[in-house]
Amino acid sequence: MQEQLINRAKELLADGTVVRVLGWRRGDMDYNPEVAYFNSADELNDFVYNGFCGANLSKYMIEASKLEGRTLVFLKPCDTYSFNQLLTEHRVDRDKAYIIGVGCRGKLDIEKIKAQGITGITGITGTPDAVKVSTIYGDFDIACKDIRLERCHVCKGKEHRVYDELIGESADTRDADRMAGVEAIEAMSPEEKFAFFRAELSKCIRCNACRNVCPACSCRKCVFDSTKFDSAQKANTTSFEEKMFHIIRAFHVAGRCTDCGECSRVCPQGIPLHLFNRKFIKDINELYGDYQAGESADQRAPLVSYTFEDAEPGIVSERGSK
Amino acid sequence: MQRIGVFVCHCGSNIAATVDVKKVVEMAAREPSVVHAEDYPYMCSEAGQAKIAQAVAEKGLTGIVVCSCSPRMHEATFRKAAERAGINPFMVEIANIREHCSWIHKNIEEGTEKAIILARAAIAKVNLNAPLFPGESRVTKRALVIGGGIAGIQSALDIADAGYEVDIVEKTPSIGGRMAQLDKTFPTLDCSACILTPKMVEAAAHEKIRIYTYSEVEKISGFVGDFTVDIRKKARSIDATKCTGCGVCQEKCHSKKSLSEFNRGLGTRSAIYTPFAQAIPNVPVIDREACIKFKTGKCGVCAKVCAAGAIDYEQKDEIITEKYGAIVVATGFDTIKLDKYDEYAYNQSKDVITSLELERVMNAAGPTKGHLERLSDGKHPEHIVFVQCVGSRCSDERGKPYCSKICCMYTAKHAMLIRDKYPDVKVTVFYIDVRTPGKNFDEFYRRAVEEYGVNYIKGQVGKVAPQPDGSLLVQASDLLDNKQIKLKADMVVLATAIEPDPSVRPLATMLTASIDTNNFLTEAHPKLRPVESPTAGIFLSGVCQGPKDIPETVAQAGAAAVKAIGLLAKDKLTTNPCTAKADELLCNGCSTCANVCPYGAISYETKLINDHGIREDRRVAVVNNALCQGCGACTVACPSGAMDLQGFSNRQIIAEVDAICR
Amino acid sequence: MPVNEKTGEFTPKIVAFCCNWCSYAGADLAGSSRLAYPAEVKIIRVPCSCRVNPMFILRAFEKGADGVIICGCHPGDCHYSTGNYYARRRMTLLFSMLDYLGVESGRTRVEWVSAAEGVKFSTTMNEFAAKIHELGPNVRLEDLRCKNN
Amino acid sequence: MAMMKITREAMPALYARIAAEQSLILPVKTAGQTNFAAWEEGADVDLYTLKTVKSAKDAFFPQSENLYTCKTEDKKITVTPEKLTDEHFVLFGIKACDLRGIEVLDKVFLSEPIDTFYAARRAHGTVVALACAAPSESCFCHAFGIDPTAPAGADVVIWPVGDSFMWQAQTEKGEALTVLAGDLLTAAAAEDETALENARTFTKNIMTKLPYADLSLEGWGAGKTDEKFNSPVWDTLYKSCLACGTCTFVCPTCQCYDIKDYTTGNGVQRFRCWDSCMYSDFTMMAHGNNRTSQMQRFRQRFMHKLVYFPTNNDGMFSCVGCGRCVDKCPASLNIVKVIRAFEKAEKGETK
Repeated sequence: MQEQLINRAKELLADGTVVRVLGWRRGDMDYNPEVAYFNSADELNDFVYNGFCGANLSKYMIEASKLEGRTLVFLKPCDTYSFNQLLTEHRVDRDKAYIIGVGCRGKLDIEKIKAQGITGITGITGTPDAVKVSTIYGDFDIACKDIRLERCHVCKGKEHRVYDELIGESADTRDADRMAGVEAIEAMSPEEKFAFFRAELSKCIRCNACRNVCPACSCRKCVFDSTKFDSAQKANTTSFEEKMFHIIRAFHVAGRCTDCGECSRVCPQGIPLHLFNRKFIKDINELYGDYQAGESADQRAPLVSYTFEDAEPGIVSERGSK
Repeated sequence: MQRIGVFVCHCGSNIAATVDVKKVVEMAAREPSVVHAEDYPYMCSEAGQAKIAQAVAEKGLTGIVVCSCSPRMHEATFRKAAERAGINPFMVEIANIREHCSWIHKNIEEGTEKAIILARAAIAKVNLNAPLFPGESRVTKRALVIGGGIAGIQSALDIADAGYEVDIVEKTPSIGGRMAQLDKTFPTLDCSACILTPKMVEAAAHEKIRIYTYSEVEKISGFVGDFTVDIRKKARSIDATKCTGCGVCQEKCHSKKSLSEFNRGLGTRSAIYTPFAQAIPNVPVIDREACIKFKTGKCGVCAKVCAAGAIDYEQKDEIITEKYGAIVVATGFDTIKLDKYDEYAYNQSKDVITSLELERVMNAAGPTKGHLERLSDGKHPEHIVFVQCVGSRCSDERGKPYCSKICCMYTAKHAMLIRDKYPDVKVTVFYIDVRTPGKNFDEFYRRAVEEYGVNYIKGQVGKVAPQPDGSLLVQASDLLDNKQIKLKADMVVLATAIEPDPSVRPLATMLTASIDTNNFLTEAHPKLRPVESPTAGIFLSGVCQGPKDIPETVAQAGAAAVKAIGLLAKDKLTTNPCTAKADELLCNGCSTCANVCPYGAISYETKLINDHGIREDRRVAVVNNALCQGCGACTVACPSGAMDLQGFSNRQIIAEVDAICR
Repeated sequence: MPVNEKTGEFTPKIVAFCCNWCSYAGADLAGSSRLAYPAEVKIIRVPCSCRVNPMFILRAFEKGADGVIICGCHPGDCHYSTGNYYARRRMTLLFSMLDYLGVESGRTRVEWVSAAEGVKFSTTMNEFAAKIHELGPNVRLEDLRCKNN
Repeated sequence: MAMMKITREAMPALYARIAAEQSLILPVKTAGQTNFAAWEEGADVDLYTLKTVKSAKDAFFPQSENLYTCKTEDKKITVTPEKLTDEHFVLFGIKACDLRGIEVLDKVFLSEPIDTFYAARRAHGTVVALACAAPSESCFCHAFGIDPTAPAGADVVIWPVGDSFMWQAQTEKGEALTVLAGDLLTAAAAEDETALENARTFTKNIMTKLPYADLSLEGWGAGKTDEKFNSPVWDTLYKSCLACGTCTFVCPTCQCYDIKDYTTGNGVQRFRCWDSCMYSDFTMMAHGNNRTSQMQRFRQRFMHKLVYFPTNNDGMFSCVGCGRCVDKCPASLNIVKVIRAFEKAEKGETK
C-alpha cells in the first residue's frame, strides 16, 4: 500500500491538486516514523506507511489550513472522525485539504512489544497478522493482535467518514468491549476508585503530551496556559493540580472527543487517559442517547444541546457507587 | 490595588441583632485593599448614602462594599449613590448579611463570623471589578397584550389612550374572557355584560388597538424594548372582511351538538359559531372537528346560505410577525378540574355544578334562559347547598394551597340573588372562613345572612351522595355546634378553586418570565413591583399573577399599562453592561458559544489578530451587547476561557470562592 | 480540617452557587421568612446556573470546601430560558466524573429552587449540610497546602 | 576499595536497613511504570527496568518544590523561606547516564550563584549506582564517553552478576553505607570478580551492536553556534513537534525551571517547577515571548544541549545518551534524529 500512496501523492503533487503532502516519514528505527510534510516527489521517497503510523494527522491540518494551497493528508478511518470534529468547530478548512482515506488494519504499540521484555530492537518486519522483531539479543515472532494499540481493540470500524479518495483495504479490529475498562472502575468502591486514580495520576508529569496531541484540545491557548482561571499549567507541589487538569481536560473535550486514543498512546507514563474520556462518552450515550463525535461534521454536540426531560444531576448519587 | 470602602448596615436591629456589626467593620478594615470601614443604622437612608459619598471624597475610594440586605433590594440604590459620589456604579458589591445571614442565624457569633466571610467575598470580588458602562437599545413603540379578558382589554385601552399602538391576542374567537360569562358582579349586583361589553366595543373601535382573536402567541424572541413575536392566527374558515355577522350560517348549520365552551358545556352550539351574542368580533368560526363539511366533505350549507360569501373552507393558519417594545400578560384563569373530588359527586350528578356554571344557569342568555332549575330534571330546587373552598386552601395534591380569593364574595352574591328572586328556595353555605376584605364586601356578606336569610354553616362537606329520588344527601360537619349533620339538597354548588390558565406555562417559557409553583407568574417584587415580571419589559395584568376580583384586576391592568407606557415613552433604553465579552487572543472561533446563546447574540468575524507579534486572520466571536442578556452560558461552553462575563468574571467568582473557602 | 475551636466539631465549608433570578431570591425569601439553615452555607450569586463553570466547583474543593451545591431556576423557568438545561447536563456529567474518581457523590448537588420556594431553599441547605457533616471533611479533592497555611 | 557482594534475596533486608536510618529513593514500579520514589514497606522495587520513565534528577532537583511562603495577616505580610533539607538520604540504583546527568546539573546549580536547595540535597545524598547489563536500542551514552558498566561519580557502585550484586564503595559516604549494610554484604571471591569482568565485557560488546553505536557528535560542541543556528535543517525537523514537555521532563539534564506563585487564600506560596523550552510561554515576559515559533523553541533545546552548554562548560555536552527522548517523544522526534539530520545535510553539502 505504501508504494500506492507514494505514487498517488506524486501524481497529485505533479498535477497541482496539492502543493504539499502530510504523512509519515521513515524514522531512525522501524517503529518510530514521524509526522512530516513532503514538498516534492524526491522527499516522498522517505514516506512510510506501516503498522507504526498510529499518529493521527488531523490535528496537523489546523496549521496546514493556514498555509497557501491545498495539502494532501492521509487519514485512517478513525482519524477522519477527528477531522470532522475539527470541521464542525471551524478549526480546519475542508477546501484546504485533499483527503486520502488510507486503509488500516490496526496499528501497533511499541510499548507492548517492549513490555514483553524485548529490548535492543534492531528491526521489525511483518505481515498484517504477525511481526518479526529482530534484536541484538535474538529474534521474536509476535502476533499483531497482541501488540495493537488499545484503541484498535475498540476499533470504530473500517469506514472513513470524510475523504476525497480511498486507497487500501481496512479491517475492523475490534475484539474488546469499549466500555469494559470504565465499567470495571464504576464497579469499584469509592475508596478503590480513588486509590486507582491516585496511583495513575501520581505518575503524571504535566508534560501536556496528551493535551497537545489531542485533536479536540485545539485551543489556541489552553485555559491551563492562560491566567483566566488562575489554574496552574505546570507541575505543582501537590497532586491536586493533576486531578484538576485531567478532569477539566476531559470535561472540555466531553462530547467532542472522538475517542481516537492518541492521549493514551502518547502518555510517557502510560496513564490510561482514555478512561476519562470514555467515562464521559459512556455517560453521554446512556443519558442523552448514543453520540459519536465526528461521525459527521454537522452534529450538535451533547453539551450544547438539551432536552426538557434530561436526567437530573441527582442521578449520579442514585446510581451511586457500588 | 483598589481602595475599598466597606459600609456595614445595622438595618435597625434586623442585622445588628444577630450580627456584631462593629466586629464586621473591624475585620473588614483589616483586609489589604480596604481603606475605610464603618457601620450605620440605615445605610440605605439618605444619611447613610451621604456617608458613602463622604468616604469616597475623603478617602478616594475606588470600590465600595455594602454589607446590608439583599442586592435584589438595594443594589440599585447603592449603585446610584456611588454614581452620585463619582464612582462607576459597577464598582459596588453587596454582601447580603441580612436575608442570607442575620435573619436566619440566631447565634450572634455564628452570624458575625458568616457576615465577615460574606464581606470578605464581596471585597475579593470588588478587587477585580472594573468600571462598566451601559449601552443603549431602541424601543419599539408598540405593546402586545396577551389575553382579551377584562384585564387585557383594560390594559390595552389604557396604553392606547396614552397614544401607543397595542395589539391584543386572544385565543378564543371573541374577547371578553371570564367576565363575559358572569351574570352579575359583586358587591353591586350590576350586570356583568352591561359593564363589560361597552369596554369590548371601545377596544374594538379604538384606532390604536388591533385585536387578533382565535390567535395564539407562537414564538417570542428579543428583549425589553425590542421583542419580536410570531402570532398564529388560526384559520377561522371565515373571511372576516366579508362577514356581516348576520348569524344565518349558525342557524342553518346542521351540526348543532357541540358543547358550548361559553356555557361551560351546559348547552350546545353549532359547528359554525360565535361564542356569545355580544362577541367581538362578531365573526363566527368553524369548529373543524365538529363541522360536517370538514369531517365528510359533504354539507357546505353555511357557504350556501352566506349572502356575503364569507365562508372559506380553504383558509389556513397565518403567522403574523410583529415587533413590540412591551408585553402585557393577561392570560387569566380557569377553574380547576374536579376529577379528583369524587366526594362531591360532580361527575355523577348533573345537579352538582361549579359556581361558574351557576353563573351561566342564572344568566338570561344561558342554557336555562336564566331560570333556576335542576339540570337533571328541570325541576325547581327547594334547597341549594353551596360548598366553599373546593380545592382552595387545600393541603393535599388534589387542590391548591392558596385561597382563590373571589369565592366567598361570589357565593354570597349567588345566595343573595337566589333568595332575592326565589324566596322559597332555602340556601345553605358551608364555609371554612368567610373572607370579605374589600370595600363594601363585609356589608354585602352580612346582608346575605341578615336580610336574605342565607344559612351559613362553618364546616366542611365530607360527602355529597346522589339519592335514588334524585335528591342529594349532603354530609357535613358543623364545627361551631361540633356535630355531624346530614342535609337533603336539590342542588349543590361548588366554589371551585381557580388556577392560572394552562396556556401560561408555555408562554412563560417563551417570555423567559418566571412562574411560581402554582403557575402564577412571579412579580419582580411582591410589594414594590407587583405588576412587573422580573423579566424586563414583561408586565402582569389580572389573575395570571394571582387570584383577583374584577376591581382589583382592572386596577392592576391599569397599573401594568402605566408601566408599559412608561417603557414605551422612552426612545432608548440603557442596556445591562454585564454582558459577555470574547478575548480575541484566546478565541478559537469554534462556535460552541454561539450554539448555547439563547439570544443569538454571538456572531463571528474573520479579522486580523496580532497575537504577541504573530499576525494572522482568525475567526473570532463577537458579542452583540444589545442582545446579550448576560446569562453566562457561553462562558462555560468556551473551552479556552476566551468568553467571559463582565461583572461576573471567572476571576471574580474564583476570588469569591477563595475568600469563602480560605 | 475546619474545626470549631470551641466545640471541636467539624464545621464544613459549603459553597452554594445561586442563580440571581430564582434561587438567590429563594434564599432571600428563606431569610425574610426566618427559615434557618446552617451558617456553614455561603452563597455566591451568579446570573444563572449555566454560569457555574466546573472549574469553580473544583476550585472550591481545592481550596478546602467540603460541599458544593448549585441552585437554579426549575427547568422550564430559567430567566434566560435555556441556561439551566445546559447547567443540568454539565453538572450531571461533572458529578458523575467526580463519583468515578472516588469523590463521594454527596459532596455535590444541584437543586432547582424558585423565588417562591424559601422553604425548599432552607430545607435543601439543611439536608445538604447534614449530608456533608455525615461525609466528614473533604480529603480527596483538597489541596493540602491550603490547610497548613 | 574492597569488592563486596550481596545476594538478590538480601536486597529487601538492605532496603529496610537503610530506610530505618534515612530515606531511600530507588526505582519503584507504580501502576505499571517504574520511577524513582521513596521506599516504603511493600514497595515494588524494580531494578530490572533499564530506564525509569523520569530520570533520577528529581532526587536533587524535584519537579516542583516550594521556595518560600508569604502569609498575610491583616495588612502584614510574613515571609517564611522553605527550610533546606538537613536529612540524609540514599539514592539507589541510578545508572551511569543519569549519574552524568547529575554532573551536568552540578555545573549549573553548584556554580555561583549556588542553588542552596540543590546544594543541600547534594550534600545529604549518598548515591548508589547500578551498572547496566543489557542496554536497549535507544542507548547512546558511549557517544558521550560514558561507560555504562563503570558508573562514575557515585558513592557506591553495584553490578548485577548472576544471583547477586557486586558492591564497591567509591567514597567515604559509600564506605559509611557499606558499614550500614554490614552483614548483608560479604567479601567477593576471585571467581566473582572474574564473573563481573565477563559480564562487563559482554555488555560492552553489546554496546557496539546497538543501532546508535556509530553515532558521532562531530560538528557539535563548543563554538558551533554560527554554523548550526541558521541551518535550514531546523525548518523541516521541528514540524511534527507537539510542543509538549515530555522530552524535557524525562531528560536527566534539562534544568530549566519556572517560578510561580500559588494563592493559598491567606497569602501565596512561591514554588519552582520544571519548565520546558518547548512550551509557548517559556521565558515569556511582559512584552511577549522572545521565541515566537515552535521552530525556534525546538532549535533552542538541541542547540542548548549540543552547542551552548559545551561552549560554557569546557565542552561538556548536556546530553548523556540515555535515550529517554527516543523512547518517549510522542511525535517520534529525538536528539539522535537531529544529529543525524545534520550529518546527512552536511554530507550532502560536501558531496
